[in-house]
Amino acid sequence: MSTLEADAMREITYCDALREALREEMLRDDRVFLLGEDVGKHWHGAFKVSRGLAEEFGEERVRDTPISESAIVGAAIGAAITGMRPIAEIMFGDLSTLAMDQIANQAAKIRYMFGGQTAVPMVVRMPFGAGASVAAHHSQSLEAWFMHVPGLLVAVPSTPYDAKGLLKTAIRNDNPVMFFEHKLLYGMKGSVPEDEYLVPFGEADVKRSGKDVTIVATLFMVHKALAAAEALAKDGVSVEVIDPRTLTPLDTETIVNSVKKTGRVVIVTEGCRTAGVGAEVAAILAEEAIDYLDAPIKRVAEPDTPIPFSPVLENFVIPDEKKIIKAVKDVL
Amino acid sequence: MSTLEADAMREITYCDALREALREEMLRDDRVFLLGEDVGKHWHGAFKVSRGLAEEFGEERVRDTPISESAIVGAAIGAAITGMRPIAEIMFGDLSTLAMDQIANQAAKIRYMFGGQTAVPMVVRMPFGAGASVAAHHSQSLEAWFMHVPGLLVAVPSTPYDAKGLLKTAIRNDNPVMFFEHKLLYGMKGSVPEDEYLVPFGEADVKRSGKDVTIVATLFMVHKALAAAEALAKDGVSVEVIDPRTLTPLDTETIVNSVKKTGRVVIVTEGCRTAGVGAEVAAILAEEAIDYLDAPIKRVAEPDTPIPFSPVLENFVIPDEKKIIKAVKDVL
Amino acid sequence: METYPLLEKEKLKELYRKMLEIRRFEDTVFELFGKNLIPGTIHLYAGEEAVAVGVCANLRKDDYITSTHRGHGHCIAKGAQLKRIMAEIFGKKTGYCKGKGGSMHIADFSVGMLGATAVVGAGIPIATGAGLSIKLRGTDQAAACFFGDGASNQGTFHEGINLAATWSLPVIYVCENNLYAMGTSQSAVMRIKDVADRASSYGIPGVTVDGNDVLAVYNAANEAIKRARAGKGPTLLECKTYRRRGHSRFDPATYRPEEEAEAWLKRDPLPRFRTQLLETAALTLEEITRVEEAVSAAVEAAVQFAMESPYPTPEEALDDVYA
Amino acid sequence: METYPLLEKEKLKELYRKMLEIRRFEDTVFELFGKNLIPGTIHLYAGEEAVAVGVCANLRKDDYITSTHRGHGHCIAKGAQLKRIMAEIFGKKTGYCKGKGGSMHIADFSVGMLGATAVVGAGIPIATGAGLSIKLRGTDQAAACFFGDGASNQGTFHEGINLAATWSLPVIYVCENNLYAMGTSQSAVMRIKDVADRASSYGIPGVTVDGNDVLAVYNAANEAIKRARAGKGPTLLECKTYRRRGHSRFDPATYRPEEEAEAWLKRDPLPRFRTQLLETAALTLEEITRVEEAVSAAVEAAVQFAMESPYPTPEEALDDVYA
Ligand SMILES: Cc1ncc(C[n+]2csc(CCOP(=O)(O)OP(=O)(O)O)c2C)c(N)n1
Ligand SMILES: Cc1ncc(C[n+]2csc(CCOP(=O)(O)OP(=O)(O)O)c2C)c(N)n1
Ligand SMILES: [Mg+2]
Ligand SMILES: [Mg+2]
Repeated sequence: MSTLEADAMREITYCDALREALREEMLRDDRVFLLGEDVGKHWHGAFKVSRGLAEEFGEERVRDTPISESAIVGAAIGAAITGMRPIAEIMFGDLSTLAMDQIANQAAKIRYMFGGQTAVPMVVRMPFGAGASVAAHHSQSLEAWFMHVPGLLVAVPSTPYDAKGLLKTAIRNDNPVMFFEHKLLYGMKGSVPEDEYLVPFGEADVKRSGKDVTIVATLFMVHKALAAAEALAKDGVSVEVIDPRTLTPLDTETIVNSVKKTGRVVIVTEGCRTAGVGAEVAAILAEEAIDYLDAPIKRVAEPDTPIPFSPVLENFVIPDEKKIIKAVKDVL
Repeated sequence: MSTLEADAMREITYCDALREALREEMLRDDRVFLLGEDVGKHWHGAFKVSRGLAEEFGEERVRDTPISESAIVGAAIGAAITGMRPIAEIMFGDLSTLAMDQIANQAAKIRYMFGGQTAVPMVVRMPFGAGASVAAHHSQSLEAWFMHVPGLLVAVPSTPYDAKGLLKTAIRNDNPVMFFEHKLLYGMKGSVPEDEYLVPFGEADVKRSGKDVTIVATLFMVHKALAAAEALAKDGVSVEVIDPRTLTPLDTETIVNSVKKTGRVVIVTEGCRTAGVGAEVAAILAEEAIDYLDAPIKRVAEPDTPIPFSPVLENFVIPDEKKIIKAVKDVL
Repeated sequence: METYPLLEKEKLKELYRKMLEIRRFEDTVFELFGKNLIPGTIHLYAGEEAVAVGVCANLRKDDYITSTHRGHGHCIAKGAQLKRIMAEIFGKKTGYCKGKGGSMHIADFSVGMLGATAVVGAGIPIATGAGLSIKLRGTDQAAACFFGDGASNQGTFHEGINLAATWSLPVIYVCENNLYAMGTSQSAVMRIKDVADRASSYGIPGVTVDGNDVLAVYNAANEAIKRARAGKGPTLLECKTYRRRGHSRFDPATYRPEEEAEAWLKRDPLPRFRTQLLETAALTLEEITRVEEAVSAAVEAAVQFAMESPYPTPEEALDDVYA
Repeated sequence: METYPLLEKEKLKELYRKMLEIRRFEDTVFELFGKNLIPGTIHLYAGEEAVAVGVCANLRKDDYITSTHRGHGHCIAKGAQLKRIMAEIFGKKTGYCKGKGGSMHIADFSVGMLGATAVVGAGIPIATGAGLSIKLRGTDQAAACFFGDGASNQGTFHEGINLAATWSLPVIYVCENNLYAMGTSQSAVMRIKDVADRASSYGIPGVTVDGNDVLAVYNAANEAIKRARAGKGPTLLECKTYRRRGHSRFDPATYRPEEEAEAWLKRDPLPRFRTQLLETAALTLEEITRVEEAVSAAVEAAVQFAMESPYPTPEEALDDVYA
């Protein structure tokens, strides 16, 4: 079931949805615990995702750490390979750079290097994305890096529904999952069922059906793509919006089939353009669907600059409805 | 002038060519100095690139460091923004993960964040690549990550000629340059002029001209591509081999023009396939040359696994002549 | 009251003026932020003025500093212009970084302020590098590196200071220990009381001072910088201090026990130094008042400058990526 | 000779046997490597046997260790099988990691050997995590984390140990100080003599022992592990030792001053312990000889097993990426 069909349900925020996932899984499985900077009772995480959890589960299971990103991820790994199921929070995704060895060389490779003797069931939650005027060190989108690391899974929820369902799946998964949250989505409301559900990895969600152009979009860009699609519909252009929901595994089939149907594709992601997520999607299509493409592939992404502070500048670099509409018109 | 035309010159190894570049630039400019683990007189770098330099320039300018990758890069940055031109060596490129914050958040962004007040003229030299049976932590190729970071330049020399010319250019460049050396190339000999020369950034080298298929290849893969081209020539297939030499800036024009001519392209790189260098090249072609493509784009890369230790396994994952030939035949 | 080396009157006045500039500047930023005139987030230096001012008063213009997310005070203390700092915080084109950096990323290379990083601890090895550069160029400059108690748990602290110690670089590492990293108290994330004790891991001196006493800071920094310039290597200088407000934006800082906060806030470095100046007759009330008036005017002028300055044009976002 | 708690005869024999197993194993690997039978590179533990054996003799099978690029000795000391270690080093399918890991990445989860990392210092926070897991699960297990003097300059050392100290985790951090990191002597990269002194940065005990004296190591580790199991938190245990050969492969280690090398090589932990056993009449010559014969046979059997084992099939490279 897609988020957009779920109109009848209660509406909660992305932030609340994530918290529900954490809480339910902590109730369900004693091995699940949280660690990170200020995730506990004094702050509840920079975006308040863990509000109430330290109070409910105690400080043993909701652990404030020193500002030590390498040790946070390393400790999660050590716990994961000895029977626990840690969920580490890195306060801003940009700071994953400080833990890249632990993420990319240790968590991702331990199972393989050791011939399958162990697994590393852990989740690293990280807020990413631009748009909050917090400049170059707090605004990046680095999904592409993690897609380039075999052994990691990468989840990119765009709605409260997906956020909850994917996070629960991530926690139950036996591999290290890089879980990307977009900082502008935390406050966004959406329908989320009361009953338990999971969103499987590797299943894209068609957030809007259409027949003229396919847009592949992730995270906050899904909403901008939907707005663009709505506007384009008024001009008689029928846009299909596909949200991969996980980048590893990537539901290539749904994307390729959509493009086979529409013959045209625009890929909309944050993160700078070069060697970003859009490059991989474009490459797959160039390999698998080139005969169906009636126009060049278009990528809409951030230009190759750091994210600037001033809203005037920042708005210029973040993809928006207008840029998406222009790209769609370019491929029509 | 391309390496391959330089037959009349003296032959030296890639390692010696790099050393000559370091030495010449250190002689030329007092501000240039080296730092890194065991780059000095006791070891001369893991691959002996700095042999003789500590002896010639002294330990002040060829500095052994503790095993502290973050501090090595951070110190290089601090020196660069206060008037020096440091060359940092990270003993194995896989360990750049330990310095990713300093590289991607500091070196790359300092100029931009500070509104152009300063520049960060430094080089980070790193050996990358598989094939030496040194397993998952000493065999990666992570070029794609650095391409995805605006503010960095990325050089990928495949021959002694290019190695020397690009390194000299890198040292004189005012931006942070990530300089990738392939560990299997150090011992490879090639023609290098006695006279000073530079290889400009952003100019691909056509390592072999052809008309039926374009191969874009980097680093060690250039040589495998050339061998494949040679073999294919015997079957009457004319292959053009393009070596971008720098990935940032990328000479899109030469690649696109070649593909416009041949209509077919195979991209051959190390590094795992997903979201790798090949993805960006494919995406550019899907955007700019789709109407000229007579066949799907093909990427030949490492599969999405860490690099295994046992030679049997490692040979299976590294792209080789056979896989390249197969890919070329697939697009014919 | 301890005794300190006698400072000239002009120097004392300068210390007071700088501290006050920071205080007024920060109070103004807080207000303007509340009025939605400042985008993003802010981390104010109010309460910690004695640290930056006490340290930087020992530095020459050609000496260096590196700074943090809580950096306005460092900029002011090192001699950057209030108006261009304020303009940057507003995201204006006339700001030090043309609006690209904002509150967390101000730099003024013309006064040796090498910039603020918003990655906690990331400035530490960079300061080490500035020290290395000084050593290689053979000048008698020095560098001061500011960071928090929280930052002292980062790997970069360990690597950066060890490297400077190994090479005897002219850097002083100034830990602004305000007892908290966001909502996390120091005691929850390390088993030691004084961060300065970590100096022994690197074989360098570690000194802890009252960071709310500008003369104590001045004095300790003076020693450390003398050592640095003399080629004797780095010092770890810990200054115990306290934020007057929350960590950022609207953080009410309820995690700080009331008695603790009360006790610390009473030790506000500004009135304390003011009283001291008057009691020791170093400055007259009139002189002090004149400083206060001048500072108010300067901060007001800075706000006006920032308000009236243009925003950058959107396309400028594409500039300054490469040299 | 110092006095140590009286160990049972069987325990003493076990210590000697394990040390000898490591020595013979490593000497054999060296030879085989020279004959091009082993791919890649090797970092031998010969000379440092007393450390791994002295520490691991205090550990139960369900306790954990983490290891390094110089890890064969750790594996053997923790109870992994010689033949499967050797097979891994050969890149064979019967190796612990099915040939995927090789010399630098051996693990045997069945005996609590959580694996070797080739990234210097990367195992330190992972050991912290194993300690955290023990604490959360409420068992009385302990974890030992091996790393070198060079590794103690990595940020992970600082972050990983500080975290364990903060949470009082049952981990002992064993610094195998062999005075060099590749060609770099300790004195060239830190200003302190004893790495154990860094413990004070974390408010935990730091102990330095003669790492070539297996009973000294045993004893110090015993204390530390008792503390750990009792919930009193981590210890930093530094064992001074020396490699018998170069860092890796064909490194002739000419950077080590001759007198230094000579003095240290004379203090070889193996003959030293053997003499001690005989002099104190703990074991008879005959008993010792029997151990020596058994070890030789075991190492030979390991080589034979490795030689006769099949390589993995190429396609197996694609397995084990995800669980
Ligand atoms: C490496 C890193 N981790 C986390 C953060 C988020 N963060 C910003 S400020 C801060 C607290 C810093 O504490 P401290 O170093 O004591 O400085 P203070 O804010 O108290 O001046 C944190 C955790 C960050 N910016 N960088
Ligand atoms: C993070 C990192 N930096 C550099 C290297 C290259 N390297 C491998 S072993 C080694 C020396 C390690 O020294 P030490 O920690 O003292 O251990 P030892 O080899 O002496 O046992 C170095 C620099 C590495 N593997 N990892
Ligand atoms: Mg603080
Ligand atoms: Mg060592």
